[in-house]
Amino acid sequence: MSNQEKPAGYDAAFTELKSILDALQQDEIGVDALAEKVKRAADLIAFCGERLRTAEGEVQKVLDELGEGD
Amino acid sequence: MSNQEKPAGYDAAFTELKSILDALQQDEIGVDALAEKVKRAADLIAFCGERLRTAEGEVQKVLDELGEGD
Amino acid sequence: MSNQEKPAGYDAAFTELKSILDALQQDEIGVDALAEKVKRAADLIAFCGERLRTAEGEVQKVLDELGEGD
Amino acid sequence: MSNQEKPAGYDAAFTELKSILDALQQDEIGVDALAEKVKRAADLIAFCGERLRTAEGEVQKVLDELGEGD
Amino acid sequence: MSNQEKPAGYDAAFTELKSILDALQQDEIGVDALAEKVKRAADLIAFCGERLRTAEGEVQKVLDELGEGD
Amino acid sequence: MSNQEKPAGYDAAFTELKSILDALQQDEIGVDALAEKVKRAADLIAFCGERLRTAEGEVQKVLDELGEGD
Amino acid sequence: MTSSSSIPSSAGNPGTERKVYPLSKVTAAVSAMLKEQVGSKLFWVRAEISQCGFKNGHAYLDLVEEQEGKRMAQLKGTIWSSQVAVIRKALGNEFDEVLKPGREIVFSAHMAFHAVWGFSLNIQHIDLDILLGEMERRRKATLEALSKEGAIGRNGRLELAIVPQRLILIGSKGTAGFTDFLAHLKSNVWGYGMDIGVVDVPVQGAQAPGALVSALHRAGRVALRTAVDAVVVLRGGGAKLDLDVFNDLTLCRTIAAMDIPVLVGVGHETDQTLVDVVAHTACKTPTAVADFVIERMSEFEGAVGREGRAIAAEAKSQLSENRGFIAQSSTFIRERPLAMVRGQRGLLFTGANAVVRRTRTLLSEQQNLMGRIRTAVNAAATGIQLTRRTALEELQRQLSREAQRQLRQQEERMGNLKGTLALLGPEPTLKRGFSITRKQGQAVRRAADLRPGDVIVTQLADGEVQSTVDALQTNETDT
Repeated sequence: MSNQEKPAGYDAAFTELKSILDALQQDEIGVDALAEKVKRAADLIAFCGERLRTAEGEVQKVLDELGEGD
Repeated sequence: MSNQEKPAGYDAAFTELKSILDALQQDEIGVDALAEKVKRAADLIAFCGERLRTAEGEVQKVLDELGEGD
Repeated sequence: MSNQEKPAGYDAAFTELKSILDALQQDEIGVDALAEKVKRAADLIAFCGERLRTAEGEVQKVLDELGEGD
Repeated sequence: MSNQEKPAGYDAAFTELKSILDALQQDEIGVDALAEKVKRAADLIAFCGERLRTAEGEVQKVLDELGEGD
Repeated sequence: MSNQEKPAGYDAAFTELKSILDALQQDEIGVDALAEKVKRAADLIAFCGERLRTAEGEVQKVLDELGEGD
Repeated sequence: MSNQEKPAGYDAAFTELKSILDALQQDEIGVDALAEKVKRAADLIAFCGERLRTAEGEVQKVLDELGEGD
Repeated sequence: MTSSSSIPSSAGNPGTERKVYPLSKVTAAVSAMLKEQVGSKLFWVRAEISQCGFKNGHAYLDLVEEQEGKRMAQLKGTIWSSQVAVIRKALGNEFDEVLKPGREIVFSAHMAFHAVWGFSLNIQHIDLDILLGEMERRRKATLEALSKEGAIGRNGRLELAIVPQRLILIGSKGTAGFTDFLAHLKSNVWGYGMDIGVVDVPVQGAQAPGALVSALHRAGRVALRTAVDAVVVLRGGGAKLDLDVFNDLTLCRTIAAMDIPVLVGVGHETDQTLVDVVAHTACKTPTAVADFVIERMSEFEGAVGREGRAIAAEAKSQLSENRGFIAQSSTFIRERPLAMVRGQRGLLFTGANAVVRRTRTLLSEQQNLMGRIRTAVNAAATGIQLTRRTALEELQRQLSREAQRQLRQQEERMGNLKGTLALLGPEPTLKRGFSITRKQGQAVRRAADLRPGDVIVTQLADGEVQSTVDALQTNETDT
């Protein structure tokens, strides 16, 4: 996996994030890579957050519309 | 089944809707697909609602008929 | 039985109406068929109502004539 | 027996009338046939009434002959 | 016995009347036959009544024809 | 490994440091080399400390940014 | 009487010398002869009266004797007025009936001859008893004969027409009985018409039986040509003597032999005549015969009426039953079909309502279901989002935690390493008093490596001391 690439989607991002975190928890990441990994994780979190917000917005919009249809 | 297609009918729509709901409730749907699925569900619900209204209209016709026949 | 055909007469229509009602009560009809069935029922009810009015009118006419003949 | 024919006589008319009334009583006549049957019954009643009047006239003739013109 | 024929005489007329009454009392005849029988009875009664009041002069005629010398 | 070279990174430095300390603890190093080794170790420690601080700073920055993004 | 007939025959005798007498001589001779031969002697004579007239109280009769219609003798008879009174007294009521044409009488008489009026019988008494006695005797004999012949009851066994309307009336026109009979029939209150043929015959006198028989035969012939219900033989009231006609054997035989019922009305009060015995029906008077006939007709009409009324009643009752049924049918047909239509309308209404209710229920269920699904989708979507957000936040926290932990751990390790290094370096040893001795910068590990005089630098904890080696001493064990 190319860490620097934009993730394919939330799920891919989340999976990557989880693997980063696992690696962190397993102490598999050295200090040299740490900052970079954390950065990547932060990017992924931001990406996921963004995606969540977008999805929420869309869902809310759909639900709002659906609600109006009553 | 192609999600984007107009459903064959209420029953087909209902079945699809139920499978979406199940998937949602089973957490089988990722965030990426969520909005789309919800949108589809909303469309299906709207479709079903429309169908129900049509049926209701027919019922009203029966009632009108009954009213006249008195 | 072809639902869309004009019923042969009151009795046929009433029988069909009853079978629709039975099917409705047996929960044998999906919503897709429901609208159609209800529409058919409405048509049948209208047809039967009309036939009853006609029959009543004719019977009344005959009875009026009979009354005169007494 | 052809319903539309003039009955052969009172007895034939009576029998036919009785069968129509029985059928009516047994609810064997549907709405479709009702007016026609009632018409036939009315005709038969009129016919029988007429025949009875004729017969009563004959009886009266007997009494008249006997000088009992009551 | 042919009902429509003029009765042969008082005896035949009376016998026929009696047989008509018997038939009526046996309830064996419908209204059609009843009317006919009663009509016949009226005719028979009329026949008797008329004949009883008719002086034919036939006997004297024959007497005259035969002459005294015979 | 060239002891005198600047270490490739924290992890390399840490490894060298560890090996120096191991060697020291195994009494494998003579007094003559000792000072040098100790010096090298001290240099490595300094390097690592520096690197840690840098990483810390970077991580904190990333996390701070992430925290703000919430 | 044979002597009187000899006069014309002798007078007509040819070849005799003609002597002519005046008529008076003849009458005088006849008168003298009669007087001499008969005188005033009374004779009993039987004769029939053919003519009877009264003049100045005297009765003048023409007397005849006939046999089988042939006149055998004829004489004048006179009853002088004085004798008329006597006879009238003797006969009483019968007088007028006896002295009339057709009557056979037995009387006592003188023979009388008058020059102008001629021969006559001067009647003194009329003896009815002789006639009646003879009559009775003959009647008995005849009855016996008839009885033997089986004539009695024969005609009576014939069946009389139920309506005896066609009659042959045998009687004497103009007699009271005849007229009464016809008048009675005609004036019947029912208005019955009769078909009567009349045969006019004398019903008294010697020729009466023959005439009656002949009339009956005629009636029989008529009956061959046309229907005849009965023959009526009539005789009005009259003298007992006249009844003898109706005891005539031939007449009775004829009546008995008739194929038509014979009704008789021979007026009499007590005794039956033999005609009454042999006839089908005997009535006392012609009027009674008329009553009999009319009554029979009226009875018949009454019977017809009873039949008719019974027929009418029976028919009425049956018709009334049928009328009732037709009325019921009419009521039924007025009510039932409309009730049926109303019933059907009710059923249709109920059915339609059921369709509506059921459909509404179904639709409402579906709508509720849709609502629930929408809520569930909403909840699930929201839940998913929340879960994801929570997870993400958790990850973020873990990331922060782990990163910092990592850094802290490294720092700690670094610190430890630093400590270890400090312990492992020479300084702690030097501080405890150990020192490092170097010669030309090289640490001296063995004493043997030194030579006295070597300049050595001794490193102490807090500095270095430069010295020169004075002496050496080695430890053997160390090698």
